[in-house]
Amino acid sequence: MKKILAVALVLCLVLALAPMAFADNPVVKIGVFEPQSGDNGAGGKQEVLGMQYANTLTPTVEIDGVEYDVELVYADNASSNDKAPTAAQDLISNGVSLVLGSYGSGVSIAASDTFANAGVPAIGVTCTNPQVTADCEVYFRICFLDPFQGTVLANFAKSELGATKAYCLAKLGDDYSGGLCNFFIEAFGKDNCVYEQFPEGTSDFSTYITNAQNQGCDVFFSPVSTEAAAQIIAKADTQALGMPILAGDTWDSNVILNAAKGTDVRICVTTFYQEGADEEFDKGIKAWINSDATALANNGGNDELAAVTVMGYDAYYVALEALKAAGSTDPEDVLEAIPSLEVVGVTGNIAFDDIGDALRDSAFVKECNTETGVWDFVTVATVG
Amino acid sequence: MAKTILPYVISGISVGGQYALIAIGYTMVYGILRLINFAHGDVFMVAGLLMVYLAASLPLYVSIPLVILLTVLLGFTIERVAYRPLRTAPRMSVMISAIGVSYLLQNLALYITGGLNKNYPQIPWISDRVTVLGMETSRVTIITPFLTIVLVVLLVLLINHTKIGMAMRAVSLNFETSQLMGIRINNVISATFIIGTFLAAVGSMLFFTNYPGVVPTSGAMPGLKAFVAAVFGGIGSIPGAVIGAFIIGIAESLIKGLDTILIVHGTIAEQIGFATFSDAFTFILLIIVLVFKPTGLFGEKTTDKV
Amino acid sequence: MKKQNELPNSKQSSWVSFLLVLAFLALVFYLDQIIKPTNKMYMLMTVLQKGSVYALAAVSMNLLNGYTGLFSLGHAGFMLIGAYTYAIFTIPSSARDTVYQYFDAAIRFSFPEAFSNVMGPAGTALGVLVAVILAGLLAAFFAYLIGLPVLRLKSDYLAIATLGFAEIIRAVFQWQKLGPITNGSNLLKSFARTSKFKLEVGDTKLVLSTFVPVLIATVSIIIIVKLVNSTYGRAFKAIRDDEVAAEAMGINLARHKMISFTVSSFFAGVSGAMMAMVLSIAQASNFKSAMTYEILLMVVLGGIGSTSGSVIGSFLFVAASEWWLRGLDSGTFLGINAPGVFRNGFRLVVFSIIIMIVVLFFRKGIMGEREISDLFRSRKKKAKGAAQ
Amino acid sequence: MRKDKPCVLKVEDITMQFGGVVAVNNFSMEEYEGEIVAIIGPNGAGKTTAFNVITGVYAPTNGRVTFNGERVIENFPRGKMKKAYLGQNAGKYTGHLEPTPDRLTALGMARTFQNIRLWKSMTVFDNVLIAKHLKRTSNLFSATFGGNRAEEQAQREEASALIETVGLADVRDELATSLPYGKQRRLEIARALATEPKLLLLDEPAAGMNPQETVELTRFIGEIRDQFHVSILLIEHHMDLVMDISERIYVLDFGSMIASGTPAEIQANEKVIDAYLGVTDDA
Repeated sequence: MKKILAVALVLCLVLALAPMAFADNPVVKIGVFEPQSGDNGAGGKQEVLGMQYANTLTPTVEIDGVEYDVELVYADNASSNDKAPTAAQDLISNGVSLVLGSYGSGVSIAASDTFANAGVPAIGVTCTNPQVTADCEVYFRICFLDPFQGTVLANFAKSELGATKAYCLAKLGDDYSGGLCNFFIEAFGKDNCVYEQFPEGTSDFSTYITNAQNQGCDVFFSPVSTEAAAQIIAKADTQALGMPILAGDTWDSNVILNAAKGTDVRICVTTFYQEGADEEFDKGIKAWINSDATALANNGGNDELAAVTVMGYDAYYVALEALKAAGSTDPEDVLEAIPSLEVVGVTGNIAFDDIGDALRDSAFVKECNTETGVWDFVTVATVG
Repeated sequence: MAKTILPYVISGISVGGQYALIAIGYTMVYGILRLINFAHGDVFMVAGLLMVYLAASLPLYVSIPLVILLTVLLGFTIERVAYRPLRTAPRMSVMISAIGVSYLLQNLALYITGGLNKNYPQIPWISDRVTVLGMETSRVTIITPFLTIVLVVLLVLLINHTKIGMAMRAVSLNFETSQLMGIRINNVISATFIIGTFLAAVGSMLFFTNYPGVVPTSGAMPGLKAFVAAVFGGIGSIPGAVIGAFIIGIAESLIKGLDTILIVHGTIAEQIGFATFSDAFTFILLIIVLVFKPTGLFGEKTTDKV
Repeated sequence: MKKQNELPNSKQSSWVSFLLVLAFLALVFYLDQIIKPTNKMYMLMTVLQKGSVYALAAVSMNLLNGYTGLFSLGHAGFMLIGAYTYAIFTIPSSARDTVYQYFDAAIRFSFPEAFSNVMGPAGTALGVLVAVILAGLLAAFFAYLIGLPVLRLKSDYLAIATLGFAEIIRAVFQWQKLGPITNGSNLLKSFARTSKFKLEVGDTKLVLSTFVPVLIATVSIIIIVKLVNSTYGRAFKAIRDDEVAAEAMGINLARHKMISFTVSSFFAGVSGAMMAMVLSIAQASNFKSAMTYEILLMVVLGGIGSTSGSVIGSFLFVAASEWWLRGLDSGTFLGINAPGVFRNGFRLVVFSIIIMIVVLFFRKGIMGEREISDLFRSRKKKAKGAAQ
Repeated sequence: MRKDKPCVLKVEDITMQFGGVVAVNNFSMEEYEGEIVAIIGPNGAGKTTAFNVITGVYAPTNGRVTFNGERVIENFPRGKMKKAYLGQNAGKYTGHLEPTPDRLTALGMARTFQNIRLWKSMTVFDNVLIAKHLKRTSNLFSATFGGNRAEEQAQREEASALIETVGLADVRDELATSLPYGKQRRLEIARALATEPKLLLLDEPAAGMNPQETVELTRFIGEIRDQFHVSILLIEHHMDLVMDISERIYVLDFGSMIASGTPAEIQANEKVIDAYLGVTDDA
């Protein structure tokens, strides 16, 4: 009896191959390689929102005279570098023409080889670590890079915040926070920085706050995941941190606003987009988020726009342009078409350099308004 | 010197108190079943999630007792479903079952939360900011160790002066003999799980009020550390577990701050990166204890009969 | 009577199994050529690649937990050592500075590069092999050091101590101060990886992406099987069944436990190296205790004490979690469309429930303590009985 | 007594103290080649503890064991025991030798257990074959890669022969634990013999046997001694068996030796009779 049951169980598994779907228009598939769970799950979901919104606005694309339905195919890389290659392979096996993503640099680096091996182009949306595109011919990205962002932040800390000693906190094994801290330290001056890393699964950040206070730092730089961020903000509040917190693009999120609301912590971030830059776009996407319960939940329960959502929106149109320029759904043709693209997006003009990185030279700096729980625009920062 | 170190010690005592409440569950279950209940840390996490969801729709004075009740029910059910059928199986099987339950709870939490960080509700008064000895901290940090000690004293009274407590002591001394003496083993084990999970539920409230974010893996590390605390203090011994937990909590906090402490006092010039080892240190401590005093600080020595 | 004394692997049956293995390898080689990464069936190749990594990991864990009865949970730590050793020694010098972007790389030696400078393309393969073996040796060496204090501990204490050591190893490898060697906690990439494994014969390029990991796993598992069936393997089983009796019959416990522990760790190291070459990255944060638990569950699924069980268990585990059950996460499964239920994470829930069912009701797993060859044997016996 | 033969086992002043309890007190004995010697005594007299000391399971608190003319075990009260020691001959021994049981087995001691300890997942044949592991000359690599086929083959044949000799050939491929009690005892003895011992130590070989089985066992033990040229030291409760086959007997009570001698002498010894009837001398 047990044997039969066991065999039946195995059969069930074998039969579970997903059936094929058929549609009227020919379909072109765009892979969405984003974390839906894990440390960066919240950010990944927000980034996907932008693509989904763009997809509702422009559900079809004309390629070589034929109208194609655009289908977004999702794979959850679970914010984990060892799950990423298989998630990427899943997209490739699904026959996507190109891939968008990911939020978080580690997973993109981890999957870059899989994409390269299959010759499927990938466009990074907000993965800012230089290693994503270095040494990989199929990876492009539309965001700025960490050396740039780190320098912007360091300059901001020095000139605007008047900081002389910085406390930098990264998560062990996280390429995004580790990388950004390194570039920040390089720009700020190694001798004036205290650099510490916390192991995964840490929830007690009170000691790190104490460390920053004890070492007499005057800025707290912690470009970590939003999960850790919420904990850090809570502790910074109860322990009266007494210095501004500075972070990168990941912190441009509702999670931070929710955590910071009603506290007396000063938070500044660099990001890709400032709400209000394109009123019409803002209105449209907010209406869409509010009309869709899942979207609202994925955006953290309100319609405050995250820059990554806008980046996701732009990435979708870059993908459509690439398909149009390629005149085919074959990944190989798309790959050839991408380097020469020039797209005007909501976040600015998008074009690629030789390595495949975006030609961007400015970042927005925002500060959290802890009374109203929204971002206030501070400045547009450039390096030069 | 004192002023630099004090914040670390206070934070460590608070963390230790939370570990202690989890560690008791480990040590009691191990004392009776000789089982490392790997799922205990995850029960602790589930208690946190329950609070998140219940407090969203119910007032705190309803949700707090309800969370405790549901958590206890969960602990009771886990024992019934996953451990009781394996009572006669080899110890390894039961341990694997425990790992399986832990895997299941984490994945269930992942499914329900969608893998997102859940903000723990603010419990008024205890999460307020207070100033102690010139140091800013939250009230829960100060309360935790005291509450822990009160609960432990109550527990020790329960074990020493009630019938069920006596039965527990008997079972942990000798499983088979107590069975022969007419003690209802299953009731005793259920009671153990109920007490263990009750304390874990209380612990989770203190913990998550202090560190207000719940993710599916929130319970894993505290759970493991609490277990180490139980081993450190001598598994099976409740005072041992509590003292072990405080030692580990303080040591962990000091390790995280060691770079800073040494730099402030001029012993070293630049960061060494001790914080990297804040988790690993717990295990170093564990291995030292296991190798040199396998029965822990307060454990009793047993010899295998040939 | 005389016949029964013969070695269990009679010549004939060992030839049959040899040919079967050869046929399997040939099939994998053939599939490697015809299934391209953009093919829908390429998931099969992914499963074969990852599956062979986990199969070796599970079999080596089974050697320790199943055959020797030492409940160790340190596997991820030894795999980590293997993965890093392999990665560090196969990064080509041109890519070193990109990979070690925040550090000044201390080790600038790459086996494939060094050998190919001398021997040409064949040197690359030899270099990879040497790096894999070195990965195993280093893992075994660390296992030896750890084993000295730890192996004296009994059952669950051993489990928790080895678990602790794995966490310590992970922390050490992430330590910023070791950055010039380990790249700190950042990932290692650009080293020799399966996606680049190709053989050029004249004008045709033969793909070896799946073949190489499958080959390494097959050879390693055969070696483990041989060990298990040898006099040492029997001694391990004796220790598992009754330590006191084993010691009284002249089996040196410390020595044999150490042999089992280091050999198991050697192959854990090899599987770690394979993990690196399959995933094309190596990073300490991936080798958490959760990985050990997963491997343990594969062993349990297949049946503790059965090598073929571990292999089947790991392939089923990988195929189910990476491929067959993916529909559970993305809305449609078995033709049922229910995005509300089949959303992210459901796959893992179903999966863990299956595992709990196995743990509770099919405690012996798929194979119990039997091997595939036993199944054939018992069938033969039955057939014989029927004929009479 | 066969004093003309060389001494196989010499136990001198063994004291085994657990905490404050002296389980074996100043026990000495000798055994000569080819002898069958028995240790008897009421329950809790310290027989099995003495056995465990001789076979290396416990390190004695004080005393020395010489095996085949070689000093193999020696200890004196050290550390915490230094103060707590309650036994005699405190200053007599100064050496410290604490071999693990497998070392002693390798030297030629083999034992059985009071509560049978066979390897339960294995067949009768495997149980005997594994005991041959000790006699291997192959190392890990040659054993794994088949460099020891000749040796492996030889060991298999020896194991088979041994099984036949002890009369278990018909259950050769059965699981060890599926055998009836008497046969499990035999198998344990066969397993011990597979290590090719000079001294065979049997811990209550007749425990739980019916009179019929006991008679068979008595004969069997005698046969073994002659056929395998071993000396035998046994602990036993069955007086019939002990009186039948042992050449000399040592009697333990409350950890101390109260008598020794031939079966006839022991049967006539009043102290022994008292001990067995539960009368204490100074009551």
